Amino acid sequence: MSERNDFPRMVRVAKVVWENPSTCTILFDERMDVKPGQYVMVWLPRVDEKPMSVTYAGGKGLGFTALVHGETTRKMGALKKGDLVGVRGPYGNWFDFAKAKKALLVGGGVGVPPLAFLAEEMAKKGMRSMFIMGARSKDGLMFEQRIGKAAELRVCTDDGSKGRKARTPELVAEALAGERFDCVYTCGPEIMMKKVFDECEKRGVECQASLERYFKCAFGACGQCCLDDKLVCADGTVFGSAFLRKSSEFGRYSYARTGARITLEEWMKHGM
Amino acid sequence: MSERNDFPRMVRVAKVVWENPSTCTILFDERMDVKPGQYVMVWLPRVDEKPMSVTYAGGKGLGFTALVHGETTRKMGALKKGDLVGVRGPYGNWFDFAKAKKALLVGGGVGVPPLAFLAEEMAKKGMRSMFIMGARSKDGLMFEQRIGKAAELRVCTDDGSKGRKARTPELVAEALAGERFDCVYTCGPEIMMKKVFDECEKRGVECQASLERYFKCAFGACGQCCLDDKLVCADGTVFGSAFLRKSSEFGRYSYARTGARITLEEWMKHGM
Amino acid sequence: MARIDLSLSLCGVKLANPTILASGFLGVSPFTLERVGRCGVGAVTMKSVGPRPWPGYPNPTVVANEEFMLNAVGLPTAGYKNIEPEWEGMRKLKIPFIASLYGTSLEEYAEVAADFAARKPPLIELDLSCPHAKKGGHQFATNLDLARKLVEKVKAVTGRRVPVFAKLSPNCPNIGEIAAACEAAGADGITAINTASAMAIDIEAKCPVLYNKRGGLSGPALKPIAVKCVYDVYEKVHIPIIATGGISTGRDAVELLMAGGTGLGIGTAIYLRGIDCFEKICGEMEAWMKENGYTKVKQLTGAAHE
Amino acid sequence: MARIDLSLSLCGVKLANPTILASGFLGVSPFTLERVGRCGVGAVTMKSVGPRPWPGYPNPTVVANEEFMLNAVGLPTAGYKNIEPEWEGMRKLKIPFIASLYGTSLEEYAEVAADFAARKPPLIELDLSCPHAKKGGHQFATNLDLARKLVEKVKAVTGRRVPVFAKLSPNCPNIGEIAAACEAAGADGITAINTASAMAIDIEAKCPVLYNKRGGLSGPALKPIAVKCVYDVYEKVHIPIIATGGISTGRDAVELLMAGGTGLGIGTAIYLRGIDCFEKICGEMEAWMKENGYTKVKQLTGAAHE
Ligand SMILES: Cc1cc2nc3c(=O)[nH]c(=O)nc-3n(C[C@H](O)[C@H](O)[C@H](O)COP(=O)(O)OP(=O)(O)OC[C@H]3O[C@@H](n4cnc5c(N)ncnc54)[C@H](O)[C@@H]3O)c2cc1C
Ligand SMILES: Cc1cc2nc3c(=O)[nH]c(=O)nc-3n(C[C@H](O)[C@H](O)[C@H](O)COP(=O)(O)OP(=O)(O)OC[C@H]3O[C@@H](n4cnc5c(N)ncnc54)[C@H](O)[C@@H]3O)c2cc1C
Ligand SMILES: Cc1cc2nc3c(=O)[nH]c(=O)nc-3n(C[C@H](O)[C@H](O)[C@H](O)COP(=O)(O)O)c2cc1C
Ligand SMILES: Cc1cc2nc3c(=O)[nH]c(=O)nc-3n(C[C@H](O)[C@H](O)[C@H](O)COP(=O)(O)O)c2cc1C
Ligand code: FES
Ligand code: FES
Repeated sequence: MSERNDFPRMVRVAKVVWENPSTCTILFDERMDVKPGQYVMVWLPRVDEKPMSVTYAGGKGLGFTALVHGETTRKMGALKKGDLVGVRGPYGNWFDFAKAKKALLVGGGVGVPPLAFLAEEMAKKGMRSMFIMGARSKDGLMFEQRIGKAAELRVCTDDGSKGRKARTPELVAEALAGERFDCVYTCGPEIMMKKVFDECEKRGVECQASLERYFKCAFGACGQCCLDDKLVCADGTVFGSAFLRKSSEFGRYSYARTGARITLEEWMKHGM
Repeated sequence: MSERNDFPRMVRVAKVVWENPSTCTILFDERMDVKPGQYVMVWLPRVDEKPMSVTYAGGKGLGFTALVHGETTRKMGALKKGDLVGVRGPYGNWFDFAKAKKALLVGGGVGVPPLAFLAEEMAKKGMRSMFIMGARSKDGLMFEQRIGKAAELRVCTDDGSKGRKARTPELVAEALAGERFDCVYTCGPEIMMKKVFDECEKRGVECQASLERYFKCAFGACGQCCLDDKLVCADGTVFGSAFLRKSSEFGRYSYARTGARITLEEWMKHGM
Repeated sequence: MARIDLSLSLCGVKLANPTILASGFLGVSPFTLERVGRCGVGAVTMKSVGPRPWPGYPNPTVVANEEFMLNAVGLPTAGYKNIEPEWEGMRKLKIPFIASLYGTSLEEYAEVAADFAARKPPLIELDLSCPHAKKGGHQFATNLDLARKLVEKVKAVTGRRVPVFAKLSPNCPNIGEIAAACEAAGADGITAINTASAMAIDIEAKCPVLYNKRGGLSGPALKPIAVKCVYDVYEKVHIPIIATGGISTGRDAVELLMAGGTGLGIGTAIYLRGIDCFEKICGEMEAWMKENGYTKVKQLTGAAHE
Repeated sequence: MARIDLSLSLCGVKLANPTILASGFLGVSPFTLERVGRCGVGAVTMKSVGPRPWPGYPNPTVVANEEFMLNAVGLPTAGYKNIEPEWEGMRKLKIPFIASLYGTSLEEYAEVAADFAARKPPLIELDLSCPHAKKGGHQFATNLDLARKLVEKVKAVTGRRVPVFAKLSPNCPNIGEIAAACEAAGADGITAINTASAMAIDIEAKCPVLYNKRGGLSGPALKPIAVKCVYDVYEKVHIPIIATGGISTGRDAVELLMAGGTGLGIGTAIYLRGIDCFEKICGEMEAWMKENGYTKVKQLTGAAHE
């Protein structure tokens, strides 16, 4: 009867793959039509429901990749084949690469998974992109092989344990100085993305950033995920330079679960 | 969104035609796919909602014909062009004449309208049927011209004011004695229909009778219109000989609005 | 593969499966109830019987669409003194029946209940939300004290002979507590829920569609309310619950069982899926149970409370 | 052809049309409220603000399908002392706004209301059905005495400066009487209704979908309940009503106006039809009014009571 259904649907875990000591990919035998940059709401019954970017979709089944840190992601990390998990979505818009010829992808930490998916989709279309991956240390890197097959991969870590000892914005500045890119696609901590965006602005290169806020409904009704007059859950999560440029909140403010506006630093420290 | 909708829909009266001093046809500019024998629930806001057999459907618009006697039908008789009336339906099964070659139609009083519709549909299929119409007096007759065009019409009145001074079952007995009919279709007071059915049984001719009970839902849920284990509103209103033969209530009992089982005589006298 | 067992016992009454025809549907004559019995239902409930003959409201009394049914039939009744043929028909049924009754005062409930109990039906159900009761609708099912007094009074006349279920209304903030009061007063089971107060207005006609203006909402739109009410009641009582409201598929049935139902009242599904909805729903439940490793329907009752 | 006039006055506050963003939708920041303002809405309601910071419940907090939305957001709030930026943003809006507040005790309501009134918003709305109030849910909106006391206490601190609307709950048998008690206590208007208590259970997960288990039903399934409640309230009070619940089309809007609404609260329609649902609904209302010979929206209020 219903056309839209935004109740979670329970699906069985097909496989759990650890990408690094603190990051795991949960895969389901599910076909879902998802574009890179879209996400699903993942429900662990009696625990919580969280937005997770889609890492794999289509023939390979559905998958997302979680950084295990808080209570819910810890429980995600403990999932076993056959366990039931609730999923609704996919939600949000996606990285638009219809017009891009040469793309630069910039992923930080657990922002890498959706970009790995994007790099693969670009490769399928015959595009060879550059991928800058950053993490605190080598233990935070992931999908190096997978990305390596689809793009030219450059790695950096804060502590230099692998790749360049640098932060991604530095590598972005270098890359943009060296080559002409049509568009920079980025996902990672917002403070990093703000810096990446600033580099793009200096060079006059279009940027698409996938943003995070605290999500409740995921379909643009409750208003929790607001960013200026946008709803990150439904108008985003991917925003282009035109919006990022005039945004008064991007890189600065987020909203706590209470609804209070807080600085991004507070958000990062205390969460919501 | 909804597929089924059994709420009344307000439609405007296009025309009111008086068929005789106490019977009027209400016509609407409405296309509705209706088969002869089906009925609609007609709602006069703030007054009542009543089942009414469909007299006209298709290209000519939708119409029903009411005998003006009680409060609601009196108000139906007072309807004017442009007035709003609620309609839901069509409901019920219909007279089945797919296999009949020669048919006898027997209408008493306000049972005539659905049979007039039936005679026309039969004529369209090239069937020439016989139509026996009965009424108390000539003032109760209706659709003589209309039926005359579609069938061989025989008229009788209780008082002999027009046609034969006789009751319909007598004319039925004569007709069945004189000619071979595949099926007898009847609508009118149930006591008359019982007699018509008995004549059919004597001759071994199939009979289809359109029955009435007090209706509420009209879609087979409330149970008010029960006749043995059938629901007249949805399983009927047309029942064939196989059922009529074994029915313990046909021609005998009805159910008052209170739910009490009462004899047909009581039903006729006090209504529900 | 283990056989699926849908059978259960409701206060000692054995049902082949948990589906029960809800009161007010097809219950005017025993012939139609018998027909429902042939459609795989576990038990049937009579249309509620009141103290005196009453015709109910004029039409429209029942309207519906795919989302909900709205009715203000108005509890028509021949009166308990005039239903001898129905009792006769009921006793011939091959499945258990539930005798539903109502009054408009404590005394009337007791009066009808005494007569009912003397006839020893398998189960009695008290419809506590009578829309034309003297002192305004739902008074008995939405007032803790009245509900308690009523059940006490009824149990005083019915004694231990017949199990009595109290049928409650969603139109209150505290159905769990009301159910607990009924249990304390001696109720043997709870039926939850009756319809929710509702109305539809035809905007072209500029007036409510139902003759009585206000009516009761049933069907799919009622289900989330029913689930919550059954869940509330299950938390507060130890007696069985006939979970009722918006069940039209096997999945709905499982949901209401998990909320706390032992039996399942089903009405509006007849409109949506036909009289054989009982068979269909049982088939779907069975298939779901098989797929999910359940063998007995009892395993589902209250499962969402763990 | 006469021009259609959708404008109205709500306790002296002028609205270009009767559609009002219901509390709890898109009201976290003034930026999104401003955006709703650009979508043809007549007025917007803030997300309800409470006495102290409170994060609400964990997810799932909002789920939905085409028939209904279910939420247990749990009234998250930064607390009235921490919303200076919001007040600032509100004052810049080109359309009127309604400042919604709640407490968990009479004292807290008065505390927040006093602060609100001092800021002179166009209208104040008291959310009387707080699902995590100390003494159990809905206590204020479902108890005649509490509702009266609460409105009295609030009006004592707000005085005549700002009109106060009491937002009522459908989870009671007597919303009309409760509304009348609020009017007697000085309420300037009634908002009817908040969500109906409901629950959904995921049968594979064997537990309620919402983290808080119980939640509030809104959207199309709520409409027949809302129509009835608004009709009840209109019969009992003389103050204006913001009719709320399940409005998603122009026809729904007309239905709730005819039931007795002066303003129209709209929330779940955003999910069903997008943020521009306000524009769409107004367009449909206008078209319907034209076709049916109405020129002023005021002609519709209460029309079904004639
Ligand atoms: C669109 C989107 C896509 C995301 N994709 C991924 C992903 O692919 N992999 C991944 O590991 N993480 C992803 N996240 C972040 C992830 O949802 C949270 O970090 C995660 O829920 C934290 O859960 P926790 O139990 O580990 O920690 P918690 O202790 O519950 O929270 C830690 C922090 O996570 C954030 N968070 C928690 N709940 C939510 C919520 N409902 N919505 C948004 N942020 C929240 C807050 O900053 C919080 O302080 C995504 C977030 C968004 C908005
Ligand atoms: C399937 C069906 C088709 C019908 N078709 C026609 C028709 O084409 N023309 C026509 O004039 N009449 C028809 N009737 C009968 C008609 O519905 C009633 O006679 C009419 O409603 C009486 O209304 P009233 O206001 O004149 O009288 P009332 O005083 O209201 O009732 C007079 C009698 O009509 C019968 N009746 C009243 N309400 C109903 C109801 N809801 N359901 C069934 N019977 C009722 C009862 O016997 C009652 O005693 C049909 C009935 C049925 C069941
Ligand atoms: C037309 C109709 C008549 C009803 N009559 C009664 C009744 O007489 N007694 C009663 O207790 N409940 C009555 N009910 C309520 C139902 O028994 C049931 O509680 C309600 O319809 C919810 O279940 P459903 O959604 O499966 O229909 C009636 C409901 C409808 C729709
Ligand atoms: C997610 C969500 C949050 C809500 N938050 C509030 C709130 O904070 N205060 C309030 O008075 N009502 C709140 N409500 C109730 C709505 O304002 C409204 O009364 C209800 O949703 C019915 O209207 P609708 O069917 O148009 O959505 C909320 C509803 C939803 C769905
Ligand atoms: S999470 Fe609800 S609007 Fe974005
Ligand atoms: S009128 Fe309701 S079942 Fe026939």
